[in-house]
Amino acid sequence: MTRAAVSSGFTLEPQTAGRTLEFAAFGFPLGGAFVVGWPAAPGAVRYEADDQPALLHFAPARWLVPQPHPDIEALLQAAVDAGAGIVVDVEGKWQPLLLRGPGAKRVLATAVDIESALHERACAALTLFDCPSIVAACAGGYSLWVRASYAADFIAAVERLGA
Amino acid sequence: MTRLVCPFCGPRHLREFEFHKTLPAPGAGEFASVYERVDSLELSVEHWQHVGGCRGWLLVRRNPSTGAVLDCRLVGGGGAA
Amino acid sequence: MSGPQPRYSAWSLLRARLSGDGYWRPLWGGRPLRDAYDVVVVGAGGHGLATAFHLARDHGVARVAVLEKRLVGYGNVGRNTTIVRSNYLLPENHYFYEDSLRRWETLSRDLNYNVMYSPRGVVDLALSDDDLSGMARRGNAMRLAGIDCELLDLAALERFCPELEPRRTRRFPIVGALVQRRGGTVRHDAVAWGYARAASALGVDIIEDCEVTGLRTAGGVATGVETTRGYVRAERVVFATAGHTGMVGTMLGIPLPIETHLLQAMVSEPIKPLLHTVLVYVFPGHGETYICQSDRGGLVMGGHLDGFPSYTREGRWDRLEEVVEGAIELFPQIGGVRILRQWAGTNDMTMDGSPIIDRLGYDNVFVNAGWCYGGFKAIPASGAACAALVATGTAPDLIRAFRLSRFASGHLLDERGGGPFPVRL
Amino acid sequence: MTPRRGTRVGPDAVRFSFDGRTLHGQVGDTAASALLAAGVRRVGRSVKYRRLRGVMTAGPEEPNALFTVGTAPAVIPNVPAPQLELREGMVLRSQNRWPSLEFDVASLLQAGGGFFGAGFYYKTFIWPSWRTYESLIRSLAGLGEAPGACNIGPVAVEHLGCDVLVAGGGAAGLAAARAATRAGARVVLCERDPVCGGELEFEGGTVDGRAGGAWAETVVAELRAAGARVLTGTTLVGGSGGEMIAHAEPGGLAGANAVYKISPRAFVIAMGAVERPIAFVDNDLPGVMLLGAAERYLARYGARAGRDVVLFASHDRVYASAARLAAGGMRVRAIVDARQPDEIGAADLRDALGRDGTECLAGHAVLAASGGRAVSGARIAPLAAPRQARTVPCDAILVSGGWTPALHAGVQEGGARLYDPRSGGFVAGEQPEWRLLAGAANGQFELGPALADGVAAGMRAARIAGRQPLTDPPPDGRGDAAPRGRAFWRSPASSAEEKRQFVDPQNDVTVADLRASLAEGFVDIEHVKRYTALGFGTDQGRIGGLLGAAVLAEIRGRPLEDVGTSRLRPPFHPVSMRSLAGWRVGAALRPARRTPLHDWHVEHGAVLESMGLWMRPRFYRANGDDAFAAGIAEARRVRDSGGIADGSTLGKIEVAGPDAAAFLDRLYLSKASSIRVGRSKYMVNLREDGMVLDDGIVLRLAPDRYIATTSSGHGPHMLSHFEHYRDTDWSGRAVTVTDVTEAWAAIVVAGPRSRDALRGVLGAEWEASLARLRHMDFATGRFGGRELTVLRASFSGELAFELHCRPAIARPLWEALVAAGLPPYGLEALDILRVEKGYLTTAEINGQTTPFDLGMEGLVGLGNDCIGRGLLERPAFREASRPGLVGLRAADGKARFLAGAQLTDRAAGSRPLGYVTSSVYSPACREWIGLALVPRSHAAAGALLLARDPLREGDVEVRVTPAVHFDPGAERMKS
Repeated sequence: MTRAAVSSGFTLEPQTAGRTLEFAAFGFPLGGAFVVGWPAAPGAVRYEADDQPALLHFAPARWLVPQPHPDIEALLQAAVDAGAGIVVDVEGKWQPLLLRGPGAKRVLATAVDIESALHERACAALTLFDCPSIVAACAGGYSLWVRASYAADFIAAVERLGA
Repeated sequence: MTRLVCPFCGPRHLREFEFHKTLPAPGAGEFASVYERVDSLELSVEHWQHVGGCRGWLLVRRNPSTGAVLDCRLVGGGGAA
Repeated sequence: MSGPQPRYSAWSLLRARLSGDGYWRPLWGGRPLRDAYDVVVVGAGGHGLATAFHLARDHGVARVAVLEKRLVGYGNVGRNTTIVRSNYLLPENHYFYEDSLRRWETLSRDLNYNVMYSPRGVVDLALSDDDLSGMARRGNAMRLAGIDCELLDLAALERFCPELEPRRTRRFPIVGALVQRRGGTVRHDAVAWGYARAASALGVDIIEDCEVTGLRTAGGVATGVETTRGYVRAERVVFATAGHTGMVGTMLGIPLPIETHLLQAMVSEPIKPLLHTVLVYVFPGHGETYICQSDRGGLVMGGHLDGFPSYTREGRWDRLEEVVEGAIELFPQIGGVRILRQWAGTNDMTMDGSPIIDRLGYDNVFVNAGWCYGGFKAIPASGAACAALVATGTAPDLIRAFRLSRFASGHLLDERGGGPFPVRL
Repeated sequence: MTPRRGTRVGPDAVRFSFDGRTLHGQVGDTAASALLAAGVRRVGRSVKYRRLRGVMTAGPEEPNALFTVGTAPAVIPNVPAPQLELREGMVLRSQNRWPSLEFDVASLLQAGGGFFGAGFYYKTFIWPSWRTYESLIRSLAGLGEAPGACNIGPVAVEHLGCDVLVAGGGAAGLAAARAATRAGARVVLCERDPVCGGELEFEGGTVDGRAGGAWAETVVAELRAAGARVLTGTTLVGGSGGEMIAHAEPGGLAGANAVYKISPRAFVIAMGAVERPIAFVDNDLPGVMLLGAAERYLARYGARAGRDVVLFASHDRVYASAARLAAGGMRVRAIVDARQPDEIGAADLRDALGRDGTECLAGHAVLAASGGRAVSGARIAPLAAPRQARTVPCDAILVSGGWTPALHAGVQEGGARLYDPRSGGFVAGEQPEWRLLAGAANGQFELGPALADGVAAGMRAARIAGRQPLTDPPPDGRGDAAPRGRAFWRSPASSAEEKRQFVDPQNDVTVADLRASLAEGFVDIEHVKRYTALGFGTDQGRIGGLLGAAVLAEIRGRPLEDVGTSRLRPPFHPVSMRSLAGWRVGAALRPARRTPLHDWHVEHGAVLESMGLWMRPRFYRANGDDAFAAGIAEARRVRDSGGIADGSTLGKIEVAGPDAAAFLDRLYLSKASSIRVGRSKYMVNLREDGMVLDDGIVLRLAPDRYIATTSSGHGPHMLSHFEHYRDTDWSGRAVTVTDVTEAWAAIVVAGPRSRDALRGVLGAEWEASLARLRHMDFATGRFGGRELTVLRASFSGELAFELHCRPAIARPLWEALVAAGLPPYGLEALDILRVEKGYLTTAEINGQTTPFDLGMEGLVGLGNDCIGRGLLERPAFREASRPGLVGLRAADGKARFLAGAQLTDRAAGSRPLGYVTSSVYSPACREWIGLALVPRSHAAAGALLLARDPLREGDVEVRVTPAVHFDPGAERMKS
């Protein structure tokens, strides 16, 4: 897909989807296995050194792992070994996109009250232009993961705003 | 006024939530659970799902005469985390 | 207040004109609440009033009272989108609703009150071949039962409703339609008033501001009702309180297969005639719109239930938006027309989507309930059949399937196949 | 002519046309102000009696001056002239008249006025039927033109979270917004007018020593500097569930350019008040106007409502208004005050007015407006002696019966309403904790107290939002004295004259109508409203609602408090449908879901079909011009050699964890726990009531890991169903449910050549697996570096495989298969193939069928205690009248019969027994075949039935066959 640069001060860049995991724990609230290294609070995100969201607590007892780094994989494996949950490889389920620029927030505000949704949260699962999505704040804007089957229409909806 | 605050996601628009059913009285048999409803002007105990958000299932207690939400927690355990 | 109104005729209109004020009388009421009745009907909505009318007219029941918590016609009979039709799939439903539609055709004359039955057609739009064969299944069943309907391809739909421009590019293209030409609209308030006037003329006592608060029983038989105006003895009691039947169940300690939901409707500012039929448009993603234009010129619209139990009578805004999304997808030209008013009714939603007319808990207590979306159009048939059940003790064939025991026995009347989830599409 | 001067007009001319006549206004004018200034007094007719009408108000509540704007087809009807900003070349037309405003044929009906009163239609047009008259009556009704097109552009929607929302930017609203902002709250202020200030703009008062308008500008600047959003030209229209909706419809034309969805923590309603008319005879004549409107036209636009005017009111503020009108060059002939001398204040003003020649009359009323087609005088008399009437010549009668707080927003979602003896109307009562009222909306009509009320509300709102406001002294406002008055509703009139005392002008509701309504037993205000149409107009009852209730109270001899007013319904202002739809229009009505192969399908001539939100190929144009021909060609090729289809829309749910097997056992009619790893099983779910809910294949990947597939249409619902049981009954157990629908593309490879082609495409590493796979086995491995699962399963009856692959390799894999000689087929062919084999889809699993109906007794007999199993035991489900699944063919082996045909026995007039669920032309059988549901009594193979299709095909004699039409031994599948 091509980069969509539009006139209202935002860019939407589809990213290449790589290996993507979801970790689902067997219970919520969470047990002791989630103490160290886990973003355990609702909407909490563990960022990597490059400021990329690496472990997103987007739903109760459920984390998105966009590009599993070795240390995150180790963390997941430890939790699995402890019998706390399971890992599902969901490669292809989520289309990652980067929405950036001064107009980025306004784009999302067209669809939802983004400020409230991310109030005291680093990420949120929500519905953007009727498309199931996960949003996380990142440098200069937002990292988005949109359900892949909806992605084309999501992009079209955003691009319409820049027309 | 019906406004749901998802224990996981915080306050969200009602459009994101889907009502499933009102709950039977405790101990109701299978037929009663599926078909019978005990109506009340003050209290309705319901299952909802936050389909447009975290997809968590919610146990909601509402006043159907005013719409006021008295309580909203995750069915699987835990109130506001 | 004195006797009933004169019959409406050219003669009486002229006399009224000549005699000035004081010629017309109150349409109903004027008699006090008595101690005892043969039949007490609870609820002066369409069903209660029609039941009382038929008890008096068809069965000669002398002492009938209709007790109403608030006002004649204050509930759903005055809050719906005025559509009448009999285009149902299941024979138990289409025969019943067809009986009703036939009564609508002559109701103005039968009641001597113009209820403005307007057979402008009801059109269900099909968005896929599967939709269309589902409609064919329904339409064929209707035709074999002697009920009018036609399946329209795009060319025929274009002729029937050119303003729709059925071939226009749409997110969900229209592929055809099922039309029932005798379906249409009726002026809703007039139905309540017409029945009240006619019943009152037959001697039925219509008592407003009289809430029934309890049922008194002795030896397994109901003996009367407690009301805010005191105890009233009754040989038989009929609850015709659709929208609040769940609370009747609670009052009697009988759980019912009913959830109470809100259904909203809305109307635009009046414009000159634009739409000459009734259109029903259900599209994926929980969208639903039905739209027609009232004789006053307002575009009247409705959609799906608000989606959760409610007694608030206040609709959710996003549902209003959703209905309008559908309306302007059908008719982009009305984008600049403004919505004037939104309101909501409280619906009995049963666990199979079909009504209940049956005894309730006692041999002499009856319930006329569970009308889901179909209450308004059912009024004439419901009143006649319910009156027959109450008067004779035997359910007429027309409503035999509407019994309460069907849920336990499995003789369900699940028209749309949705199961015991009134909200789910 | 020198240009008019006003706060809102500039000197430059704007040309427009009204009813074909070219006129000129000035930049900033509204249609109403320009027409007033141009001396055009008659601007429309009423809907029922077609009476000539003039501009009555200066706001959106205008009942009379509604125009159809633009040229056909893209007209916008019913635009209130006071809201409509003039644009160069604008085309306006008056409404409710034919052929012209000045001469209207239907106005002749006025002669029969007595007939057309309330309730007329219910008594008439019964014979022969309403339909006979309906189209004529409809064409007479209906206000503005029906648009033939809509040119409204995109609507910008913005969701705003904030601490405090203030609706209304008049004195109180500004004070509230400032107080809340100073307390540190994030504030959104919306104001209907293009500028804030409300009455400060013309009232001439001062705030903190500055002119009102200047003060308003300062406050707006302060708010903006502090980060508050000040949305002018933006009207609060409704909302629910804590989200309030405001629309900006620029220039007064329907169609917002912006819609705001505001979720505040506290909400201050400061939407002012609406001036009330007074009922007197012919009070609808052009030239009768609300006093406040005349003031606004003068101050804002320099437009005079008349040269010689009579004022009619019952409060003290009328004297200040008179002074301002006089200063603006209007001759105030008389001020008619319905109160007695001892009730009247403002002595100084009255003296001054008297010196300038204004007659100040106490205890008097305007009995009637005189004039044929516009006001030429006011008929005035002492209330004590109505017969001593005299006529004061004038060209306008300016009326003010007091003010009613704008309550609309304050009575929704738990807001109460209270009678307020001070204003003679209703004010808001108890409110939900997050909602407050301030200023005139709260019954505070005097500037000083309104400002103080605003500050108090702003501080309270900030506190509700969790801020700690500092004490903020209210601004010092000095304006008109308190209106101090007594509600006065109507002048005395004879009963004949009551037919011309209008309480609700747009719908021609008169005092006589109210009386008629009462006489016929419509006494309660809700009944009166429905019977007379009182308050049903585009002004939403703002003009006539309270007046009607008050007159009703007077006639009934009851206090207004007891009579009440009818319930105010949303929206708070009429709002265009285009604005309501926001961005959900056209292609964006609902999103489309696309498979990873979507682009390939489009590039290769697929005709797509919506299936729920999914887009799926129906057929490929290369195979035929229409679905019928192409479907047959594609299906034939699958049976002859092979083909591929995109099955990616199938729902896929990964169920994992130590308790996964037990969990699935509960969800399916047969046991998942008995599936061996590497095997799969066709499984069926029941709904809680015992009906079949869905079917699909369940794959066991590992002892604690399964993938359950669902039908495409049921995918989202099945996921919720799984999640529900996982979170409720299975809460705390070690099982998880994950939607992996998009994580796996699915390519169906079917046909005798499928295995060979696959061998070639997948290569040597798959050779052994492919050879080993039995029916319902699967193998996992890799292709193109990504995961691939090959499941041997068939929905066509052919040797077939489902390739579940990562989306990234879907297209290369698909293209390789095409290159290997397996052409694609679409839904049409899919349907043919599955009907030939008697497989089920939603046509059979339609929510009305039990497993018994669908021939699944065997599965039920396994005795697994799954959801829905208990209620399946209900007696009706075992009756012989229940449907059973059968096959059908035409008795003559040729005739066509279609899905949706009803099935009867062959006796004439028989009732339907069942119906055709699916039908196709089968290339394999070379005839029409179908599936049907008919009672077991008629389900014996060979039984003859009639497929009756009066809607389309007529009657066809059909023969019952086994549901499997083709290859009953399933030899091909096993090959």
